[in-house]
Amino acid sequence: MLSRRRFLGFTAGAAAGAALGGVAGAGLRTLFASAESPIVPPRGPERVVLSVCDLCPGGCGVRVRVIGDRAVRLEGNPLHPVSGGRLCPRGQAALQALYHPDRAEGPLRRRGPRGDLSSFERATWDEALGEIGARLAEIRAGGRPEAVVLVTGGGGAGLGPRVARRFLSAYGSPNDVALHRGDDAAAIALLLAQGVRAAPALDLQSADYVLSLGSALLEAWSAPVHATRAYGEFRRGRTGRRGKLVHVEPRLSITAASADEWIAVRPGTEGVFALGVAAAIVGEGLHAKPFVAERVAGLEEDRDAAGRTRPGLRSVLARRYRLEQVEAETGVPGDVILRVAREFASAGASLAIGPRKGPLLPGRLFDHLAAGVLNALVGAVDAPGGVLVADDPPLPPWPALPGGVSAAGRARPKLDGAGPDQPLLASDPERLAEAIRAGTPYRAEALLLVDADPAFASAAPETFAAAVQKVPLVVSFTAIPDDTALLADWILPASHFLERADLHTTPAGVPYPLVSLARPALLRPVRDARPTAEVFLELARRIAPDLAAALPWKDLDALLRWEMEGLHAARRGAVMGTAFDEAFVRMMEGAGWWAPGYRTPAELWTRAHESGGWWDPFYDHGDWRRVLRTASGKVELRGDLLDLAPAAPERDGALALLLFEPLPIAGGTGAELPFLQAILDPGHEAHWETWAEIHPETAARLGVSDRDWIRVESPRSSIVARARLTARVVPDAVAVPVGLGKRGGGRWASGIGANPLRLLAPARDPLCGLPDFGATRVRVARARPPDGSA
Amino acid sequence: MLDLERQDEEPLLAPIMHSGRGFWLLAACAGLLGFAGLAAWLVQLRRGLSVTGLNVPVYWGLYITHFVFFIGISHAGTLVSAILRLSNAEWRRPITRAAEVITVLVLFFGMGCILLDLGRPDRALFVLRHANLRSPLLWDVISVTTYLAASTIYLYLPLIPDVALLRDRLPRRRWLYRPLAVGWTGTPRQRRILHRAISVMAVLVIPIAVSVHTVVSWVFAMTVQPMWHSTIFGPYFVVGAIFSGIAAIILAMAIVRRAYRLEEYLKPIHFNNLGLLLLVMALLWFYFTFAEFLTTYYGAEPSHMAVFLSKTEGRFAGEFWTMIVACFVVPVALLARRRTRSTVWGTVVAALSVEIGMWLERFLIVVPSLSVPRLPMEAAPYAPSWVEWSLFTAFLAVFILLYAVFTKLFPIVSIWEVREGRERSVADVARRVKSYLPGRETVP
Amino acid sequence: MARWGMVIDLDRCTGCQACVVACQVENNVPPAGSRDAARGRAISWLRLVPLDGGREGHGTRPALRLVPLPCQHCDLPPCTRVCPVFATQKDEEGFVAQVYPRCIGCRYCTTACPYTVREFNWRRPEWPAPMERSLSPDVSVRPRGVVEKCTFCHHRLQLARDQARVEGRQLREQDYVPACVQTCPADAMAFGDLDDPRTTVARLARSPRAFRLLEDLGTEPKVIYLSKGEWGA
Amino acid sequence: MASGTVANGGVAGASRRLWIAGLVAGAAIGAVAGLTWSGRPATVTQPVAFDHRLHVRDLEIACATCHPFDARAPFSGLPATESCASCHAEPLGTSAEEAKVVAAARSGSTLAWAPLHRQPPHVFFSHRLHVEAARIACDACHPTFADARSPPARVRAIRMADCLRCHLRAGAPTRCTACHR
Repeated sequence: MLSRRRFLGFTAGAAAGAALGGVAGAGLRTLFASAESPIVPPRGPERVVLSVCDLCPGGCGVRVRVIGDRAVRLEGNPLHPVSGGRLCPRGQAALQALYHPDRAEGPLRRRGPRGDLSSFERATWDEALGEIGARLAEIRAGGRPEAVVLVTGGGGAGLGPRVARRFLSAYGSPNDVALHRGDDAAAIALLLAQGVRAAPALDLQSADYVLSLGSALLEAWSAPVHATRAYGEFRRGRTGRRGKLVHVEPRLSITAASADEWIAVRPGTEGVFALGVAAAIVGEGLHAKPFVAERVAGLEEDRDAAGRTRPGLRSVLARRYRLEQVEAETGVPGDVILRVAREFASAGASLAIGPRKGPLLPGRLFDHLAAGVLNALVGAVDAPGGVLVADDPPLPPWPALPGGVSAAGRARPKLDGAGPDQPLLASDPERLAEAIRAGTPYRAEALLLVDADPAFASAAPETFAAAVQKVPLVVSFTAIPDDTALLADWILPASHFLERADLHTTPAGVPYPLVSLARPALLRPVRDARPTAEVFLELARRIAPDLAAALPWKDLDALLRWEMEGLHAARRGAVMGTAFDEAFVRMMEGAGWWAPGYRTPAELWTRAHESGGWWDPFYDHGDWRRVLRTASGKVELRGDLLDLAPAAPERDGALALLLFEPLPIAGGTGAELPFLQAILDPGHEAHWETWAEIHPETAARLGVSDRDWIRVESPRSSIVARARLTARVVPDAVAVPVGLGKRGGGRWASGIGANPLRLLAPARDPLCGLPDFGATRVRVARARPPDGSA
Repeated sequence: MLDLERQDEEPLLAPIMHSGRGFWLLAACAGLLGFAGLAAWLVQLRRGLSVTGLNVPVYWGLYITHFVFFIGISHAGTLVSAILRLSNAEWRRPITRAAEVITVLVLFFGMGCILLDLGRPDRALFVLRHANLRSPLLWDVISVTTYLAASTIYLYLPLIPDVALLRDRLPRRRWLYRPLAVGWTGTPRQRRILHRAISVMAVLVIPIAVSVHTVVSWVFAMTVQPMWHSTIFGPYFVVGAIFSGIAAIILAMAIVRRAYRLEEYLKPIHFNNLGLLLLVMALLWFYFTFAEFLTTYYGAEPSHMAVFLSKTEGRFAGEFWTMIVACFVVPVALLARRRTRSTVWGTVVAALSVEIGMWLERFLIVVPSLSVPRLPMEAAPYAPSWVEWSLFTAFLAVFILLYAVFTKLFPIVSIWEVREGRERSVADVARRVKSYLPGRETVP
Repeated sequence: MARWGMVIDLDRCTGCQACVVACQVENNVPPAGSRDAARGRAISWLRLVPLDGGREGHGTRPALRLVPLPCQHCDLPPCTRVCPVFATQKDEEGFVAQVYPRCIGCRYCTTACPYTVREFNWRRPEWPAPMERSLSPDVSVRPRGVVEKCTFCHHRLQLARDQARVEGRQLREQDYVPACVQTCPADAMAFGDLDDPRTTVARLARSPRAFRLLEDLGTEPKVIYLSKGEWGA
Repeated sequence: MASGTVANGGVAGASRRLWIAGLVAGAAIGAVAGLTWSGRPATVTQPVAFDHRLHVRDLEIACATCHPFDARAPFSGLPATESCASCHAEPLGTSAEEAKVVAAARSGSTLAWAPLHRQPPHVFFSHRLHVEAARIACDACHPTFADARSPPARVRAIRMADCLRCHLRAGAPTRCTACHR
């Protein structure tokens, strides 16, 4: 029985319920629907563009998949001789740099205090170039062009730094300072031994036995993909001829983990170990006697040009590097040293590699010289499987530099004193920083930073940070504002490599001349950024006609055509091609023919752009006049220098600081990209923080447990890091990665980890004047976690 | 006679007639916690399981722990009451219902835990639409639903005469009681049918209950993960379930007794008897635990040992040894001595300790095996988040609230069964006892 | 029908992790932050596992081995049979596939996998603008709350097969390789049909150096590793 | 329960009960509706009321003439204004709709066709393969277009069941990995 009242009640209830339930249900549905990310797929025509990666100096040729106005994928260019169709993790992450949310929107002018991104405000390119150009013109008109300083980083071998440096010379300043590169010490060793100014190139894939003296061969090597490809061949590319890799270092690096043997020497004694091996080889007479007799000088006592007697290396080895001495100094048992010596001398093609540890860590010259001795003793010089020297690509010379105020300026002494004071160094950035800070011998009025972040990635970051603040006009060319850019007056956003045309020359460590070409993958840059090279061309036009005449190209394309026309005129090499093409070109050139596959410059232009570039794959082994340019025409063994082994550290209870550069963040860049932060070290599964490797025995002595926070303190500064207890590092040492601890660098880098470069003692390598990255002693104690850490 | 009975039964009906301040306070608190849980759930729906403490490789945490825990407690009722019924244990009469209600209510929360654990709760019905019968999780779905249905019926059947009583005696809520009483008038035929039905259900419910917890254990045991992949898991889980279930009954009884002044009905002897059962289960539980760990230790398979060590001396050692103390040392110490066992507080402390211990046991089954994966990986330690905890407290609170509401709607002590016991048992038992005695049967 | 498998030569592998990043880029894996990483929430379908065994000593092989670990695409996968809704299945070509629109996110498969290679979307994937522009249209962006894992880049097979069918030819060995294999600088990874004796993978899988991870569990993985070799061998 | 000890019973109590019953029932229905109702499907208005029937049936123009498909793109393209202009550079008839096309072709502006189907990102579907290699007629999946005088404002979504029906019949692959990605 349904009364009216009951029915009404029911209806009202149902209505209210339905409303409530409906709202709740719809709310739930909205919540459920929020599971999907709102993504708009790319639309438009699809194409493939060839470019060159510049996330490290390796310069891998890449293929970019572009859909509409988006670059969606990067792969190695299979025809490119450096990448061979492969890419390293940095190259794979390059799209994260292109689309990084913290790239500078456009030119930024500082309005507030230095060091803070919020002090900057947007400006137009016209304002930026107008103001900077006017100031530079004023300085030049005042007759002080030398007061403008250019600091270039260890970045790519593209046109940006090349044009910048030419600009500076034409402007009239001698202060063209390059930050130290990882290849510096190896290059100086090559200069001393062979008289050639170049980074050595290794013929790894033809070697049978490789003795790596603490090198980062399989990590942040000069051209990592090239080296890793060669390593694969060295291991498994030749049936029945698997190469052996022996790694000597106080720390089990990623390279060491791939080795067949890890020989854990005491910190700083890699070179001593190598000389112990050399002494054993010479002592047992196992060296390549015909080669040594014909091409090596300095093994025996002789007289130099001035008639002074020089001690022969043989006597130095016999006196200073006897087995028991080396055993005591390195901590390696004598039988191991002897066995390595015999294996090294008897293997088909042996190769010793000096301790280049990454783009920022060149290693000590002493150790590189020691590696050179081993190579010389077994004839691994300019031989297959040995140390090669690359020829420069035959690019045309650029228009002459102007005279007048420009020439006068160039004649002034350099602020960094390189050259006269440091004959082996081309630049001395640390001394530059001191000179700018002190204002002597003259004041720096403008500082241009191209791909350089010395306030983070140099041997003296704090000094640089102080120096930068002394300069009235600081301009940083960078994409994501870095530590130094935060201190600058202007941030001029550099375009990403996928946004510009470019031309890269041979990367260090690659034994053949090559020119890689890049086309812009995106027609419009993601942000209001410009290629650095074009900015300098524009500045030249704005400042003075003579400057513009020295850089006469209206844009990058014009410059590229100039270069390619010159290349065509050189009448050698070929466009990049398949392995078959490569073999064909090699065979033809070996027989004295030239088979380029192109006739006109236009044809070279087109075909080089279709393949990735130009190269000359033919290597003429044993062209001694090219590779041995010492006075004697032989490989010089510098017994005099090798007598001066670095002194063993005093036993003061402090630990040796071992720095290393994980490939993802090597060279002080990479931490900006989240995919790279996530893979810092597979051995410790470390990511997103700075860790410090300590031997468990040492840690026990210090009362430190695994994953404790510790303070690593040097006389200069201190950092906080996470302790990782591991037998992968020798006792009485602490190993810390370089590359984290940025102030700038965007959301994924800023404030993550700590920068151990700040700890470095201001020590110099006594043999060449490079910063000594291995001389710092530190103390370690437990600490409170750094701010913002869990 | 009838009046006397009425007077005696007054305390049983009192909670249904009146609700004191205590009840409303409880309802308010529980409701508040329940709403906090609802808020937490909405947060989880919005931001996904990232609001939990779960991670790779600890993909399962509190939600699954609580699923196992609640399902375990659900064995309280039905199984214990069915066993006692079938074995004609006379002392069961005042406690069966209090136990059965736990079962029915807690099963919902067990299933709710699974819903909380789903990354896509909106797709929960896929388990019916796209059921993969090879998945132990689906076996769970089937057996838990069956168990829920069976134990609801099993709760309902003995409720009928009492509902009829309420229908006849209470002026209010006839709309509820009349349909539920299904025309019960207490005729001999109705009684016969009811007794038969209850017996059938009691027989049916036991294998179902055993299967439920066996299947819950198989969710773990059917994988190849260390210290999950074990044949002992089925019986081990069943024992653990009964163990925690009995403890839950003791706690529920103690609270009801105190709150509704049912000292006349729930006497120390009931606690003593349940305490004895709990003691037996504690010993059984320890036996299984010991067997499980000893087997692992002697096998010394590295991946198993890693989990073993994480429990006995590693990251979970604190929880592990607390569990041993709470599940074994404390209850055995309290229950083995008659002096403590025969008191209410003695058994209650033992039961409370067992619940804590069994919660830890569930946690220690779910989490450590996942925390130490076979292939090394940097595993962030699992720490449950506020969302997981507040959902747990919400579940507990709402469970307690619903339990209280039940006591407000139905007598928590079965009136007719107690009455039946009073009327018939003495004679029944006497007859039964005589039948055990040697000599000729002297039954008239 | 092909049986797709992978061979990873640990003698060539240098642990550079190019494969790891290539996988993330290819498959639209969202970038994680430091917080995500610290809480064990960063997604990576392929990671390097440090297997540390034995003691270090002069003149011995380093005990540390870095092993790239994708989904093993087991022939007898422990994960598929526990899925209550058939959201993960092994198909005739050997892929252990995950169907995102079906997955209910119970994470039973993730706990059942002895290799711990299955990942879960704890939250909705996010790309701070303009990073979403780098997403590949070939792979779906997974929603919150579902499990995902290495697919052997089977979307590349879909495309390659499409191309081959349109061109009216058979699929060639080089037509289909996953992103990790394609990028590996040391050429340490090979991919192809294990059942076709002419392929590189089949040849390498027969090597005496071949082994599989956790072989005793009987999962029959289709990722085969080659152990390190000896000098000159 | 809230009303204390004295029971009202009778009509008042019953109506209160029904109110509750209504509330519960309503809430249940409302919740289900709220959960499942996916909003009114968005209708689509095309810039030109294109007459498919005239073009396809009467003039026998192949679909692909105006809907090109890209080699890798999952979508069959929407007509470019140029392809319209290849016939309609000058008016062929007198309709007002055609006049819009001609105007667009002359002014060089684009006709912004609104897509009716969207392919979900987790599905790989190649028009090229189905149309060119498998020779499946367009109307096998898009049956309503050819006979439509004016463009539909919305269409029935194509679901996995639709795909499977055909795949099972034709013996085409039904593995998850064949289409899911």
